[in-house]
Amino acid sequence: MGALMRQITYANAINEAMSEEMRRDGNVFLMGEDVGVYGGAFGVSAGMLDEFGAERVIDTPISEAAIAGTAVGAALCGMRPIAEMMFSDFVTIAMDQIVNQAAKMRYMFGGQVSVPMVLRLAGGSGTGAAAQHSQSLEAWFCHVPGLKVVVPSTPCDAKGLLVSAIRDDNPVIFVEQKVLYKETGGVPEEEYSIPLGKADIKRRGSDVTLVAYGRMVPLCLRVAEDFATQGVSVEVVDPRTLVPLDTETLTASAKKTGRVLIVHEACRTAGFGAEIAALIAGSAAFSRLKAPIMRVCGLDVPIPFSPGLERAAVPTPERVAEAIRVLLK
Amino acid sequence: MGALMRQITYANAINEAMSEEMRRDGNVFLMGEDVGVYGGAFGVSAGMLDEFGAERVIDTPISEAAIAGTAVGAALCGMRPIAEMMFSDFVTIAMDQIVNQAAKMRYMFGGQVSVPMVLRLAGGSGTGAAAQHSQSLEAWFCHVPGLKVVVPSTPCDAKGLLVSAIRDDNPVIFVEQKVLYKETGGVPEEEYSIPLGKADIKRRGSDVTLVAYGRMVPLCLRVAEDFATQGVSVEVVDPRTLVPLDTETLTASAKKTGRVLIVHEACRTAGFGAEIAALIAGSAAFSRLKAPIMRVCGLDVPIPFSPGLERAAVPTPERVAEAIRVLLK
Amino acid sequence: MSFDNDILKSMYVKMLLMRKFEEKVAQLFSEGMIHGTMHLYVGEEAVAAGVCTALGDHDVITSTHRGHGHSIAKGAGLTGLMAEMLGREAGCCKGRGGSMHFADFAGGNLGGNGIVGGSQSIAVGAALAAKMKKTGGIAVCFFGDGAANEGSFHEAANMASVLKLPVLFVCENNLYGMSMPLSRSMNISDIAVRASAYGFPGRTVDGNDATAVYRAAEDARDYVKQNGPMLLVCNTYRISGHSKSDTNVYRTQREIDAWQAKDPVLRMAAFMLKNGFSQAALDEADETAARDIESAVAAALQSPYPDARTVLDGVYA
Amino acid sequence: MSFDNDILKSMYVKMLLMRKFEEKVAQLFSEGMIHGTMHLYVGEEAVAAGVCTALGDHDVITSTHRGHGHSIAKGAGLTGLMAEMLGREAGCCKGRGGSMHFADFAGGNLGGNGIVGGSQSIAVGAALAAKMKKTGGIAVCFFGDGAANEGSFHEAANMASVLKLPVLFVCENNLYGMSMPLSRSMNISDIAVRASAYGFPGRTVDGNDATAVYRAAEDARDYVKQNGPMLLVCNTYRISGHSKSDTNVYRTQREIDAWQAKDPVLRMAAFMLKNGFSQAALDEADETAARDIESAVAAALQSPYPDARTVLDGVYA
Ligand SMILES: Cc1ncc(C[n+]2csc(CCOP(=O)(O)OP(=O)(O)O)c2C)c(N)n1
Ligand SMILES: Cc1ncc(C[n+]2csc(CCOP(=O)(O)OP(=O)(O)O)c2C)c(N)n1
Ligand SMILES: [Mg+2]
Ligand SMILES: [Mg+2]
Repeated sequence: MGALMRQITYANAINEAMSEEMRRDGNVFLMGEDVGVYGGAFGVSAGMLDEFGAERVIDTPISEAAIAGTAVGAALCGMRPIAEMMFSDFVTIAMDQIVNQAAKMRYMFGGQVSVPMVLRLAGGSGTGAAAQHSQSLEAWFCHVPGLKVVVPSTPCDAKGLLVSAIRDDNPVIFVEQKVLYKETGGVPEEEYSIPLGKADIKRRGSDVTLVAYGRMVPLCLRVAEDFATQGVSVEVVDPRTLVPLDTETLTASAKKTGRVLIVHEACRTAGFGAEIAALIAGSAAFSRLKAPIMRVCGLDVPIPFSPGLERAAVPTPERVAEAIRVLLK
Repeated sequence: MGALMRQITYANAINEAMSEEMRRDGNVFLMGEDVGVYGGAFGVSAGMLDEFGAERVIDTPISEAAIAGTAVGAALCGMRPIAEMMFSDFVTIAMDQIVNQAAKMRYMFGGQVSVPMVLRLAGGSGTGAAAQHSQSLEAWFCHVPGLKVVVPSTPCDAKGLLVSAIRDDNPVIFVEQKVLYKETGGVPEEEYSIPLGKADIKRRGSDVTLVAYGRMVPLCLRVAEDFATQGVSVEVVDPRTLVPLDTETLTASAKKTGRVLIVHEACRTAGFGAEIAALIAGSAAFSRLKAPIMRVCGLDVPIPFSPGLERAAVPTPERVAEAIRVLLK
Repeated sequence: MSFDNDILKSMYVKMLLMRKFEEKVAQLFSEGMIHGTMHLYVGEEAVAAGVCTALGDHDVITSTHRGHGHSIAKGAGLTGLMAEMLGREAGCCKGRGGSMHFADFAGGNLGGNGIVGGSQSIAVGAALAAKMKKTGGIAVCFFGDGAANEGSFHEAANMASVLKLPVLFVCENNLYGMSMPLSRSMNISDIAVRASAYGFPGRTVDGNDATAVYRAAEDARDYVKQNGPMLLVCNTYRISGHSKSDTNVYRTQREIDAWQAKDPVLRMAAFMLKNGFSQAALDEADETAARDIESAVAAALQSPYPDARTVLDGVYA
Repeated sequence: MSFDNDILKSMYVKMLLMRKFEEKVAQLFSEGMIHGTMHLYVGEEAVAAGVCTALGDHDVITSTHRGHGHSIAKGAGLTGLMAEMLGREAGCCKGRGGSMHFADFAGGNLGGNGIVGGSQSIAVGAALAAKMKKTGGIAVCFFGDGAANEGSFHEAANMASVLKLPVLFVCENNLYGMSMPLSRSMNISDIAVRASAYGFPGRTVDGNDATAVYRAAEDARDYVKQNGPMLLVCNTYRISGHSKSDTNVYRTQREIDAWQAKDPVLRMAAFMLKNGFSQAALDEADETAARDIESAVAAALQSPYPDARTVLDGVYA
């Protein structure tokens, strides 16, 4: 991104994507808890009520199942809802509507209909919100055919991918990263979109491949810089969308470096990193691997409240660096 | 199992485990929809209402979230509830209680309490019940620290593992296989239990390791027999409990044969097979592998109704056999 | 009160088709031609017939696991439905859905649902779309007495109320949710009371009387268009077992017989005879319906099973 | 009506402790000593004090995200609570839970809940256990006006009703769920109406009057023990912002001021003065409470942060 590009926050980038699409398409609207005058719990929809009015920026009662279901019904009838779950953890209440309804309707009804909706989830730890407000649940949705799953790591990606998600004719789970909301990054002034299903090589390298998404991308990039000073060339691949997944870019990188480390904040067991590892272990890249595929993930523990524990529960730069050193041995 | 052992169905085995534990421990009880006079949608609790009465075999309204939550509350207060979700798909309505409450309470409350409960889910396809009544969702629960996850493949395992699940002080997700309910197998007369976290090598072999659980175990055993006639020795390892997972037995088998095929009915992407593949690819067994790790799983598709499509959506003996042939090449 | 003859006829034909459709599928099931299970609507036909006949072109419905009647009443093609039961490519859902997932988006049926309560908030969303798009249509949500205990009902009813959306909640109270009698699944006897928790009206009607249901639905539709949601409880009875695996241990044959005597199809026929229709006209309707079902079966059986190689097609748009 | 002096005193002390506890944590938060967020109960103290003082030893409560007051009223140790706020090992949850997850199982507090509505069916389960174990206790479920719109409320209320369980649902109606005023989150003005949907009684009380809450809770407890569930709605107001990130854009300062004038702690003090307590006695209670909080803070600050190496301990029993 050019040095002259304007810098805006991840939250603003999401706001811009929603607002631009709402200007462009009268069928797009936003609904959720406190998305109106409050502007969303994290300020993501600030100002949107003023611009679009209460008919298109809809504050709902605290009823996550009905929020999701209302979005599904509206999508079936020609609208393009964006529904927000204030914290991703609350999606546990809305799983039927997402998994049994939205994801399956197109197939189950023989292609009669599509369900163009976006469910925005604020995910992840790092804010001291503890076990019920800090989860990273993207792997669940990746395991549900019919859904697409996006986890952006930068303001630029967040905006471009959300535009595509809104325009997509399928239900898209858009997992935002709470701790990135206030982070800034370069975002083009002009309209753009980023296609779903295309990984982005955030840093090119030749010795080892780091696959990371969401807030783990900036963390991995920092670690990669450190290694660069030691003469180790680390490639950082950000899949950006987990479903559909750009397996080609991932396996190409694995083939090139022969060493793969997967990093995500979600807890390790049955996390999406397992899928990435399994894909590589089952691919043509397998024979080019010089070391076992490693994962640095969140620990298998509910996110604790106390700050030191909370930090220890998710990947740290130290754990990532240590894994790289093991891989290089 | 000895030839003289009595043969009972998978459903009866589950019934016996519940009944025996309810006789043994006054704190154990069963609740769910139609578990009483109806005997459960699949007849699993037939006769239990007569023996234990309506106070301990509790028919509930159609309220899955409250079924799970009531079980959690009762468990917190010294009971040992067994709660049934008639079809595993309905657990989507109860996810908050399982994921945010049951799984996290012990840790989140600093060890003050335990949540000894069993949630029984009837899972899987094969009955023509279509997209919303046929899912295999075990991977979700494996991704939630604090839960244990069991998927028995035989009547004997079902009984012995359910006894352990009921006696366990943690919330256990017990995924039953609808198409196995009427299958019979040898089950000891005398009381026994099978510890959670111990894999069972259902068939010993030396050329290739099949890791399979649930209804895929009998399928894989049949395929293994076929290969035996062709002089190929197939080992079939049934982890039985996915969390805790007996990684030792799995990696030992992988080391021994050097060829690993993972088979499950759940759809492939982000299924539990990915975790098993990732574990092996990240373990000391990695360097002993003679071929990429393969998976034969359910396709990434909602389970279709039409019988031919339904069969095509999940692993067939042909697909398993084909994968074995690829591995042996 | 006088009744338009075309409306009577239309309702009667729908009821005949529902009954004969299900008699046929029960037979095909027992012959091993139909896979899986099914939830028959026998005894409840007056509800779907009465409600759907009162609807207009822009109105949509959401249906349930017991949705054959809703589909027929809302006008879906019989061949598509029969072929769907049989798992054929010509099915309304190309054989992918089956009995619980009949849908006809062109005709305003947003689909059956295998999840009890699963469609309640979907109807709310459909009503929201109607409001935003100013179609003038309403959304009708069919659901059972058992489904009224799902949290989804509460959330959907409240959401529709505060957003003032044109949703007509139609509770088909057949006195049981599977084996659970109403008297044990809730501590109220009139489900319509629940509407007051959301600040909208609830009304109860004899669900075995198609004309009463029709009038109530007509009134309710007018109300809903102007004012937002309403609950219409139709008291009826499921004559068939819950599903194909039901052995009716939870109720008495006497009770079933008593309701059989109130068969809504016979009742409708009697009403029509009293209101100027001839027996010959009714007989003709009966024969036509029987023929329609037979030709639907014949056409459906012509259709091939889906090609297994297409199993992955159509997951995504 | 006369009131037992010990009860009055006990309620007043609880309210003072709640208020001072939260003043203290707000201060510690602004000093950067507390991580995360918190939901203050300022203005609502009469509810927890009134209800919990009416409870017996075998009674248990489930709490919410706004649970400091419930914990204190149910008698949890102050050091454990303060240490929990501070994320210390001496916290009631060893620093693992934080503000939203105060729990004291020994004292009958089954824990706060970060999920709005998350504890409603848990209370039902606790009541089921009490019934099965014949403890004679009841389960009290605190929840907000906003939580009354979650499906979990509906399911829990109905389940408790049909199983005839001793659950007292206490709705703390503070007129807002975050930024959403009651008037926009439901189309009824008296939440107690909702009880009728489940066939049990609902009653509304002035939630800023601790004595009124106490008497209502006492009556409700008797009722619940004999008959099964009941809903008690306590009308009150949240003086503080919803959480630490709230800038109060959704309400007027005037409204806040008007409720501030009805401060339940001052009101309780006035009542006590009228009922034979001296100003000196009140002052002493105030000072004692302040000292108790200070010493809780001091003790809590003595406690170390949990050792990061123990992060994995205690996930499983
Ligand atoms: C969420 C969910 N829970 C349970 C079931 C199993 N089930 C299917 S139909 C049924 C009874 C439904 O009762 P009601 O709503 O009264 O409808 P009816 O069958 O009487 O028409 C049950 C329990 C289901 N399909 N979905
Ligand atoms: C399931 C769920 N949805 C949303 C939230 C976010 N949230 C936390 S408190 C709150 C408002 C709750 O309102 P109410 O129940 O009235 O309780 P109050 O905060 O007013 O005490 C919201 C929306 C949550 N924590 N859990
Ligand atoms: Mg019913
Ligand atoms: Mg409130």
